[in-house]
Amino acid sequence: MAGNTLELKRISASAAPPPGIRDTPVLAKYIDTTTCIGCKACEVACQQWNDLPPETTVQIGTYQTMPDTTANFWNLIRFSEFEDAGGFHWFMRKDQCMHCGDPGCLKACPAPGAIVQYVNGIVDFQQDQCIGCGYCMAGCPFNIPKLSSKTKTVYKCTMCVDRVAVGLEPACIKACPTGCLQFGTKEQLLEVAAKRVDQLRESGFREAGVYDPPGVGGTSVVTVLAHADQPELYGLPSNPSIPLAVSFWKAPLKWLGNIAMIGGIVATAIHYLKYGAKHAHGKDS
Amino acid sequence: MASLAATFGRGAMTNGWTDIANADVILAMGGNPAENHPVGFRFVMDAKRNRNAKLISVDPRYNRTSAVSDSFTQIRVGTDIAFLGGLIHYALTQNRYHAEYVRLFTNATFLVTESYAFDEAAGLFSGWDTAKKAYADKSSWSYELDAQGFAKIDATMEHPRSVFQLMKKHYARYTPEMVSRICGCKPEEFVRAAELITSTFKPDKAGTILYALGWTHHSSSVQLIHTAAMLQLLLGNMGIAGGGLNALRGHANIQGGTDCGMGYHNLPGYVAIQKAGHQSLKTFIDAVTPKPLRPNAMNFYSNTDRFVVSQLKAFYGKAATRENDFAYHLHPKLPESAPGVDENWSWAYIFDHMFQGRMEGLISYGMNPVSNGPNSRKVLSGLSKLKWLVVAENFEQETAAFWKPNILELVGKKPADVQTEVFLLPAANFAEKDGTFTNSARWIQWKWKAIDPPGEALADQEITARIFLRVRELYAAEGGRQAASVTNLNWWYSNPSKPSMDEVLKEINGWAIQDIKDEKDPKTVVLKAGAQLGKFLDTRADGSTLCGNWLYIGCYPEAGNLTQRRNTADPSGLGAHPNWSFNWPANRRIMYNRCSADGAGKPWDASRPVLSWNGEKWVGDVPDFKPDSAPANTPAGTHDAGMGAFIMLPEGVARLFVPGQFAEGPFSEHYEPVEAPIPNPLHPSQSSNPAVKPFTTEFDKLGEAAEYPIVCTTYRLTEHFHYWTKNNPYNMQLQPEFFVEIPEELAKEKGIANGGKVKVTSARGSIEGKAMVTRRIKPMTVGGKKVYQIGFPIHWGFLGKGKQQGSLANLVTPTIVDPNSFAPEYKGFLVKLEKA
Amino acid sequence: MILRYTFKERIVHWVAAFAYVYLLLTGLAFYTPKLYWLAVVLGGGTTSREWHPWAGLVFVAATVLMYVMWASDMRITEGDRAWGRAIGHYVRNEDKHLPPVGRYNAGQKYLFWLMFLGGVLLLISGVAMWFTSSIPWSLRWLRHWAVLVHVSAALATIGGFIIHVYMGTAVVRGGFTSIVRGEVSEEWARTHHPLWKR
Amino acid sequence: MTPTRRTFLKAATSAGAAAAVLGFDLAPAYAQTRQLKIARTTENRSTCPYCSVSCGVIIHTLGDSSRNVKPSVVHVEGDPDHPINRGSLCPKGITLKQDIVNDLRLTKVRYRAPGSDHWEDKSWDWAIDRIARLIKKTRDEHLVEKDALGRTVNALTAMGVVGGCTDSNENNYLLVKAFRAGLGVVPLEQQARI
Repeated sequence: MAGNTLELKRISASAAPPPGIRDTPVLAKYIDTTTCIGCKACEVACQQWNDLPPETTVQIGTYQTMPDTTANFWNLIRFSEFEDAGGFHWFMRKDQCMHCGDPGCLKACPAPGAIVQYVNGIVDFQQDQCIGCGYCMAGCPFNIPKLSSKTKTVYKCTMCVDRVAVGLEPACIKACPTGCLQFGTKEQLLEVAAKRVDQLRESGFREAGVYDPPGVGGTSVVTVLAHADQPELYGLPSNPSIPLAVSFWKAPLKWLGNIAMIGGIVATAIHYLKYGAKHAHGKDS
Repeated sequence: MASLAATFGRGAMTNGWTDIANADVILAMGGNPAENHPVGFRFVMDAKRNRNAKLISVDPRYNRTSAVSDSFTQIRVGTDIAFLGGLIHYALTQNRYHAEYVRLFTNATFLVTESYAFDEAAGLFSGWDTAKKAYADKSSWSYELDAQGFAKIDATMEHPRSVFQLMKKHYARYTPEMVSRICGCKPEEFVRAAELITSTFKPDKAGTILYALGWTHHSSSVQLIHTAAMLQLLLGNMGIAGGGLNALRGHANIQGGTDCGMGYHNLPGYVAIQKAGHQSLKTFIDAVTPKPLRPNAMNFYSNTDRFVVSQLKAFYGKAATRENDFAYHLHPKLPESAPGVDENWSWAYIFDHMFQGRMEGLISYGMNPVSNGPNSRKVLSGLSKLKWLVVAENFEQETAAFWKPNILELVGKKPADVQTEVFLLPAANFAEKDGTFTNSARWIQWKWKAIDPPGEALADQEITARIFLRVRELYAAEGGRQAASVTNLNWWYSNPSKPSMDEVLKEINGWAIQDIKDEKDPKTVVLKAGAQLGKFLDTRADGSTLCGNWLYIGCYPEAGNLTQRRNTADPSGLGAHPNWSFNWPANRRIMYNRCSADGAGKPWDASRPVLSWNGEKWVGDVPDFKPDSAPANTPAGTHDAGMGAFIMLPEGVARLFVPGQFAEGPFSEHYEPVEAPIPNPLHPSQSSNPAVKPFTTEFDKLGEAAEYPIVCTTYRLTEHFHYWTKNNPYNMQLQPEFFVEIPEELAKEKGIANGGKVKVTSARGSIEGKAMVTRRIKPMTVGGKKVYQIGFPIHWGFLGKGKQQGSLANLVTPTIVDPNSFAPEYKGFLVKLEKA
Repeated sequence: MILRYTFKERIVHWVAAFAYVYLLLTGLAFYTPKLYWLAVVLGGGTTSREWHPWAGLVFVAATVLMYVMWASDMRITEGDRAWGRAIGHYVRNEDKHLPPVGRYNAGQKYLFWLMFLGGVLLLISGVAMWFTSSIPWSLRWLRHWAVLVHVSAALATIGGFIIHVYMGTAVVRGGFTSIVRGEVSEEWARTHHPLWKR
Repeated sequence: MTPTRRTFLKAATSAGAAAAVLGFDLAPAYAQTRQLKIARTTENRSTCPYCSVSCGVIIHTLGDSSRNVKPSVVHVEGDPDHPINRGSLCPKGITLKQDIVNDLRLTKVRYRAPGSDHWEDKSWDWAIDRIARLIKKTRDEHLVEKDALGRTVNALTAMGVVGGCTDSNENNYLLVKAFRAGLGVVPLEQQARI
């Protein structure tokens, strides 16, 4: 399988320049929500492969396993019922880390090496380096990273990097019974997606499209939606980007702060050299 | 399965999982394949993706299959015959049927006796005895025969008593408006669906039907499936790639279990069980060997004697000799309870007999009757009357633990009241033993043992063998009644208490005891003594061959154990994979494949050829036909197109009209479920199936619509398997609790909130759980009345991981069974709903 | 000698000071990877992250006490505003051109209020960051703003802190002793806070 | 055993910390991926025991079965060669490991005496002997030699045998052979009807 080279592209909180120079294709997951039956094989395939303990759940009146992903549950099918002029729909979408091209989590992370992005596009958390600060949870526009109350570190989909490295596809993709999930290079999968979108448009879904939001540098999850004009129906933000607060902090504010702090220290030094100390009028001070 | 066998000759999925990808139109009805067979559903999605196939979902609920369908029609539970009858009517009146196919391959051309009639007002066929309330005389449900005993035909199908004309007349009542009145869908919705479904009448279009327990769990299930079979025949969809009537079985080896005779009514290989009237081997063989009804019918079951004798040799070995009728006397016969009335020992009857105190013991291998039902309380009550119960299982389950106070209190008893001795034997699971499973598509596949069972658990075959051997020792030592049957059983295995599955499979396939000679040329030895049988006709009726199950012949020939084959090649590109495992019968992937070609042997659809005549023989899939029998040169369109395509039936063609095999008539008719919200709009005086005989115990109460106004159905979820995965933490996490799906409007009426607690009560019992309020089930108007449907899944009980709150779905289901298959009506009954 | 800071005041100040320094060092570690080694030196990233909020609570507690002790002294008066306008003199050490001040000059007061308000903002945003997981996704703007506010407030207090330390140690001789020993000389008081102890 | 990733990382991290104190960048332990948990397993081909699709599964066991080693199942995954599932599985098939390795699995023969409210553990020999005795007693007392019309049937209807929907064909066949052909039991049923 191409793209199994685990060379680093980005490292969180690292001053180092991008270490990877090899020309490796970006890998991606393909999710066709129009052929997903919401069977949840991917949910447990993920847990089973990653040896994640089961969560305690309750039936609250939905087929959805739980309201959100958790530190032990990285892959959730979101169910939603929707009715419009075209009839009744029951949407199911596999929700997990989108492996953004420009990952907000990585950008927000203050711990060197706690979040890395490989040249093949996989964004992976290194719990050994994670300090549990939760900045990634603020940086992620998809609400993916989840803090484990047990280890106080953050977890999410690894795209089964251990499998991918030896040429196996991620556990969720392999499990998928209907073939609505595929794995490959993003380039190939965008082609597959484009074809499927054409097919959907021909069969009446005029708003069919691919969800690959540019606001986060594109994602390594290529999602086909029958109603791409309304991604919210599937629980997807319509135009996600790294939160302004985070990007502002990480660039202008940080520079401003650096200048201010260093400037402050330098200014005091100059001040002292020029004006020296203030002395009391008496001799004892 | 009873229906498929009577219509086509064999009771199994006709095509196969991989073949579904070849379809142009897929009707999912009476099943929710996305939910229950998600991996098999892959091929539906492949068909959609790769050939733009259309998926049509017809169901009481908008379900997971509907979510990815191109068309969804909601119908009322138990009205499938009306819908399918409407489709037949639509196809016939709109000229959307494959006329030539119908002429060639079905009994549409056959003439029916003059005495046959159907009283439309009464809803009854000829032969009904009003006093006995039964079909006392089924003789009118037959063909008009000529002097040689062959059925008369009219190739033009215009004779008023031709099956074709009678069928047309019979279904003329099933107009879109009538369908709407019965099923609750709008007429235009029906017509839209009908147009799509019948679009495959063109020779180069293939349509398949996927159904499962949603059809078999009804009081008219056999007729219902027959109606679907008729539709597929009219559309020319049988025997072709991407066609067929695909029964999706519910368990890993339910097909194999049936094939191997685990049913009270037949022997391994589907030969009917010996009955009391068959006191000699000859009377038995005569009774179970059909006579051909057309000169061109192969009538393969004329070979039944070979299969029966070879099986007796397998059972009784050396004790079975030509002189003693191959030990025929050692085999039990099915008793008659009254003249002409066979005792019935099918599932629901077993528990009725048990409840009536007619049984002392039960051995259960991995079965959980308390949960499986129907009517859990009746089952519980029955079990409590047993002297002994043996359960071999992986996990402790409700049946083995039925005497525990929290379960027994369902029937108001205490452990001290129950004198049943219970043995719970730890059994190996699938991974801990080898052997073969037969899947829905009839693939017999070997699985390899991966690991030893935990603790002291033993493989089932070892449990079986050890029990049997100990009983035999006792009979050998102490004697006893009919001891000869026990002591003479052919238990030849190298390790008798732990029979090797390889040896047993060899026996199932069978071998030559002596040298087998060519039947035409007695000098040629075709099979040496000791050699494994290679084909059906290697068997002999003279005791020179031994074969446990003729249907599986070929799976273990001299070449070795073909069920272990793992060659993935697919030369035809149609998903046949001919060298992967072994596909009964005779490694055929698509049954009745002769129908994939026209009268001259040319495939109807050149792009999907299954079989074609090359001038000398049939090539392609393993022909379901005599391989060298030429198609007739008679012009296409006449009936006589060479040998009949359905070799298992005495007609040589498939049955649209079923001459006497079914209890309620030769054609199907819509009858309401036994518990129905409205009287039958077609004939209110005969609302439900006239052949159904309800049980009469105090646990078999039936509810009326006045008290129980809501229609209820039961089903499975994809997250669970039956009552097993409640022991798995992961699966319990996916679906933690019992819930009831309730239409939004009904919930509002009753003040029920999503996620709140509700109680469902039927005449048999009640069950509580969480409410799932949804728009996926909509209220409907049927017969002029507004009707609500609700439903719930079955998977929880008393034992397992997570919260097990005693929510046995079958506490409310009725013990009403189909009069042919004896399958219970789990899928349609009446309840009332309350906020709990 | 005149008592400028009671024992209690000094304790509170130094608790705040040590807490602040710890917060500053660990905070800087999370602020920029170039200073992440600070966290490592202080016991590792995880330890620093875990202790940082607790230290924050200590700092806030001390700040609150300071508020209780000093708020009345810190009221900004008309005189302070005049002092503020003339701050250039103060910078250039031309103190005699400045309006006379009481116990605290306007700079000190502004610093106090800066640290106090900064502390409040840091507390609020800090708590939000501490319990990010508990902020529902629908209120995710809280997560975002918390980060921004925390950094901005921290930077502001850092500015104040630099000036404070510089002034207290290098510029105003005797200031450091006063917060350590509590006492200042009369001359010192007269010079720097002529209206105090009048 | 080779050093685990965790110990390695610990070492790497402390080395990193030491290096950092000395002013070096924290380069070393970036991006350690989990060790492939099926790298040293034995693969056994089997068939999923649930529905009738018959997905091929690979059961991964760890442990080489040497004298002191009892292998255990560490993972179950779809068989990519199988023409039907091509490696995929449903949410039940994918959790098969929990069906095999489960603390609720029965490991001993349990017996409930008449009127009792609890299980007792018993030996196989005891249980088989007792069951055989009960079967013989039931058969000897209730074998129907002649039916209502006086014809020889030798049918045993006082006991039934149900099961087999997840048993091999071979065991199903043995059940029919032993109980029907041998003991004359007529009520043999399985899941097919229900």
